[in-house]
Amino acid sequence: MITNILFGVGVAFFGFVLQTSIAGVNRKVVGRVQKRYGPKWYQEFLDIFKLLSKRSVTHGWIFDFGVIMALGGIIGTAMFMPITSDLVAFADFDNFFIFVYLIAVGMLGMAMSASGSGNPLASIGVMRALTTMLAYEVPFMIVVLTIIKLTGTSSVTGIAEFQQLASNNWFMIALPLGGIVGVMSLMGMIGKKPFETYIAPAEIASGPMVEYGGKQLGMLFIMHEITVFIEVSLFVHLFLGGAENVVLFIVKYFLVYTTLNIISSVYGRFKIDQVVLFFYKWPILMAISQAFVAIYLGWVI
Amino acid sequence: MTNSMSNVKMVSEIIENSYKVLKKEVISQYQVSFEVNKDDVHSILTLLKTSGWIQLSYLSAIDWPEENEFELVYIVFNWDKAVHIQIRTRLNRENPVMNSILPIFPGCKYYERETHEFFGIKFPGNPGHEKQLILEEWDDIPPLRKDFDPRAYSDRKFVKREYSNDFVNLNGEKSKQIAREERKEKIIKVRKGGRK
Amino acid sequence: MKEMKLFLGPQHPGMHGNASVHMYVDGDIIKRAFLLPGMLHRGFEKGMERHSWINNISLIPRVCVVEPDINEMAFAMGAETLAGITVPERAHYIRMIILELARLSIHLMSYGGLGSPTGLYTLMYHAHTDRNTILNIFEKITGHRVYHQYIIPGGVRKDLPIGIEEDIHAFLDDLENRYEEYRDLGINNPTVLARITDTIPLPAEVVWELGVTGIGMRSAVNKPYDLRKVMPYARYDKIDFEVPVADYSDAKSRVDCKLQEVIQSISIIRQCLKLIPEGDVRVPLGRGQSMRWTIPKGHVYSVVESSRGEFGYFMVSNGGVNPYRVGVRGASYPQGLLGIEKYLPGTRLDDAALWVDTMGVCSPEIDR
Amino acid sequence: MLSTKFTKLSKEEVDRKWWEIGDFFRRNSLWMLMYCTGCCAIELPPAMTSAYDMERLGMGPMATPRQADVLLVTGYLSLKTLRRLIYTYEQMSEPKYVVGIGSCTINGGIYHDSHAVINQLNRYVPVDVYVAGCMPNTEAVMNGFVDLMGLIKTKKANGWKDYHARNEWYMANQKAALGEVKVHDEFHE
Repeated sequence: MITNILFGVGVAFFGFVLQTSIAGVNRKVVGRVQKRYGPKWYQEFLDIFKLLSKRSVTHGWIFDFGVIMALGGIIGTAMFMPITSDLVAFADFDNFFIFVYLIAVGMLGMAMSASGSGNPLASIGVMRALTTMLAYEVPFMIVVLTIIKLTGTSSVTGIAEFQQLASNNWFMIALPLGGIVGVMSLMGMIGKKPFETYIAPAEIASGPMVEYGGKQLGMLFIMHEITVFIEVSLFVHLFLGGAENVVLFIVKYFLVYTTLNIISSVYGRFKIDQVVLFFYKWPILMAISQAFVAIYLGWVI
Repeated sequence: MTNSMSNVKMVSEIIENSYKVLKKEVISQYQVSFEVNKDDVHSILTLLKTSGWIQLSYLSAIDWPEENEFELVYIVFNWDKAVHIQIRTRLNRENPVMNSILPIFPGCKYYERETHEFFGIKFPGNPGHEKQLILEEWDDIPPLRKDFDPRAYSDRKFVKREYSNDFVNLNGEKSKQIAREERKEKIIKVRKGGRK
Repeated sequence: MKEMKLFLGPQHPGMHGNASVHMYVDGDIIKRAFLLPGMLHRGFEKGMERHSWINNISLIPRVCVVEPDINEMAFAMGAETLAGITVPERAHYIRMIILELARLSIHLMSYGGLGSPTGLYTLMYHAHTDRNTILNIFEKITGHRVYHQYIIPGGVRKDLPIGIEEDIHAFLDDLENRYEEYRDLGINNPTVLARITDTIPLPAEVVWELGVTGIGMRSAVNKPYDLRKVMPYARYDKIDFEVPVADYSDAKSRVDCKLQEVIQSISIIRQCLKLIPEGDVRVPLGRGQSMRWTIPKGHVYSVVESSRGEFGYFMVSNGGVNPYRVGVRGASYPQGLLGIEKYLPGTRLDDAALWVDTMGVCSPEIDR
Repeated sequence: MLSTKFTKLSKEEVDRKWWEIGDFFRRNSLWMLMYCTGCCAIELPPAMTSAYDMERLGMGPMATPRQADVLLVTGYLSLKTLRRLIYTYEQMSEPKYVVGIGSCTINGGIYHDSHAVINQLNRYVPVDVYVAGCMPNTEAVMNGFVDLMGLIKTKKANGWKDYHARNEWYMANQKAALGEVKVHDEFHE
């Protein structure tokens, strides 16, 4: 048990280091899109440690407790994340629904803390974040439930291993419409433009984070990095066939994240009602038709 | 393109036929100014608005303390017949009041408020024109009046930076001023034949 | 539901310059909005009364920070009208080149500024880089990047440097080549289009009421009401150019007009470089006593078409060394103060920054 | 041969070492506040964007004062702005630094005799680095930031400590210039 927990914390730490380095590299990539050099690749680490080295102010205990709850909840979620099919901390508990429920703890912690700051912009940001969540979760869930129906298991490693069998394609290819929906939802999940509405610096001054500074912001940054790690690796496992070894995992992870970043760098951001309309229009239609085609007609490539 | 000089002539006819013009200046082919009585301003502006000068470009005041008067300036513009018209009028400086032209040109709202703030001219009929717009917690006479001295105000309120010496020589070279003074001393010394 | 008060500025990434929009919102919808100006008030009009006509040349560019050259032009034109100076032909063309380069630079800046409220930062990076090239050209011509103090009463300060034509042509060619790319990145981008189409329309009837000029007006009333056409100054009457117009003024058509003006400005600069004659660039003001240069008595209101509309200087001379009174009509005064008060209510919180950007609200010229 | 003996450091020593480590991170990741207080802010977009690319130095714009490390006072400060600037400065989390850009922050510059513009910034908030010029080139602005990094490295950027130590003096100056520091926004509406 102890070894399992230690291993899980190790996974969370691995996720943090991996995502932070890749985010740093991605800042350079986006910099090249914008005709400039971009920062050092380890700039994200410097930023986070700088924030942790600063003094911070508090706005009451809910404000502080929410941040700790968010970080703890996310680390707890990341502990269940498989890296390859063999590298799993809790071998039988890597169920998809565990992630769905546990990740909500972190999100709620952040929402609670942001509302505790008392800044109206933060509450608007939280409201927008929850609305966005409501928008992207529905099509994503439909697609994932289709996958679960097809594979007959809701274990993330089980789904990954199913795709690694010689007779099966990755679900990105097997369910092309569903794959596209997955990419769109992933962009919404990790807050990339055009679905960045709840951060929106020019409108609501970075939304939920508006009152954070110093150590709390640093912890939120760590939380954000681990959240992105969870969401992108879920995508890798569910749609891209998981990974046989760690190197392959890192390569797939890097490709997914960089592609999303490059797409995101040439788009503006939607308004919040446009986000909801967008997700409830094409992605949900595509997801439903994909489910129908795959489950009732059995047409899987 | 219509002949712009004829536009100026047309404007002059419109105004001079019906109102008493104290002074008329044709400044350029696109601009003409009329100085009129205070009571005529509203009806002239209404007349101009109906004859096409529908844009209020500028509204402000000039302070003439020697004559104990404020001069109000209204500038209107017509985009089809390109002539800027200045309508100027004089107010008493002691109790400057001018009825607002808000019903004629709604765009004057903030111009009048600003003029009140900077000159102290009252515009009855413009709600809220007495609130401050640009300045905040101002504690002196309106700043654009001629008898307001910004330097004195600044000296009183804001501390100037004091320089113990006029410059700092970073390179270790002698400055020109010191070199000049040394040269002068040397010349005097030579002139006096080495005596002190 | 209870109204909540939010601030857009003075410290806010969506605000251009140092001004504050106070918004009372209900959910995301703005119920009431006000602009709080005055944070850039420096007492300019008072300061100008305290300096001589020539000293003022160094003061005036600082009225509007992003577009200093129109100030110099308006001031110089007013002083010339009062003093009856005829400017040499070459100076007129140099002035036009400078003014149009400045117009290019501010249009690029404002088009890049569209990136901030819509979140398209790549556009901002590209546009600001091109603007920086213009600033470098300005540095070669005038010696300064931003505040040039180049257009003075009686002409321009000195002649164009040798070989600057190649630099300008190279930049214009580059910009023209990438013009379509710019449109695709910004105004043709589906996500940006979703944000700017039908955003904060400005009806044609109220343009007059507010006194809005410039692109905001032209895109509403569908007529070429541009001071360069209506009452040509410098030598704009000898240049062949069009004024882009539209019949429905939302954020999209305003940005579209701006981009079309970029093309027109490029063509104007090209024509100027072709037509520019040889000769003097300034007439001397008095003999060796320009610091004591006086101007005959008079009131003059001199106007220049800026990127935001009619920009005017009301100048009064009493025959002395100093101007007696200088009043500045900021081009964005109507759309900044009245426009925000009348047109933001009813729109969404997200659109406030778009109004500030597309109408070109420039706070330094409101505050002075 | 190096001694492997463990010598116990005093508490001050430990604090100092931690502080130096923190300084390394702080100087390599300076987040500035996007607050354009005056006209020198027009030289910041070239510095931020591709032409000079401030992000190479680890600098970036931040949306709110809580998140920022550096407050850029870009040019003249009218009284109205000074009120809001003091609010902003006090909201920032420590350690915080102030860069005064332009001559106006040093001695009032071209507006030295204006009725609305203060003359000397460091009487109201502590300033770590000044960049002179009206307006300074982008290179000068960037150089100012590099100077600030050097000052942090040599532990000379202590303005925020000074604001604690001489708080009464700063408060008295603010009061003398402003009358009342509190912002009353209601008067406008």
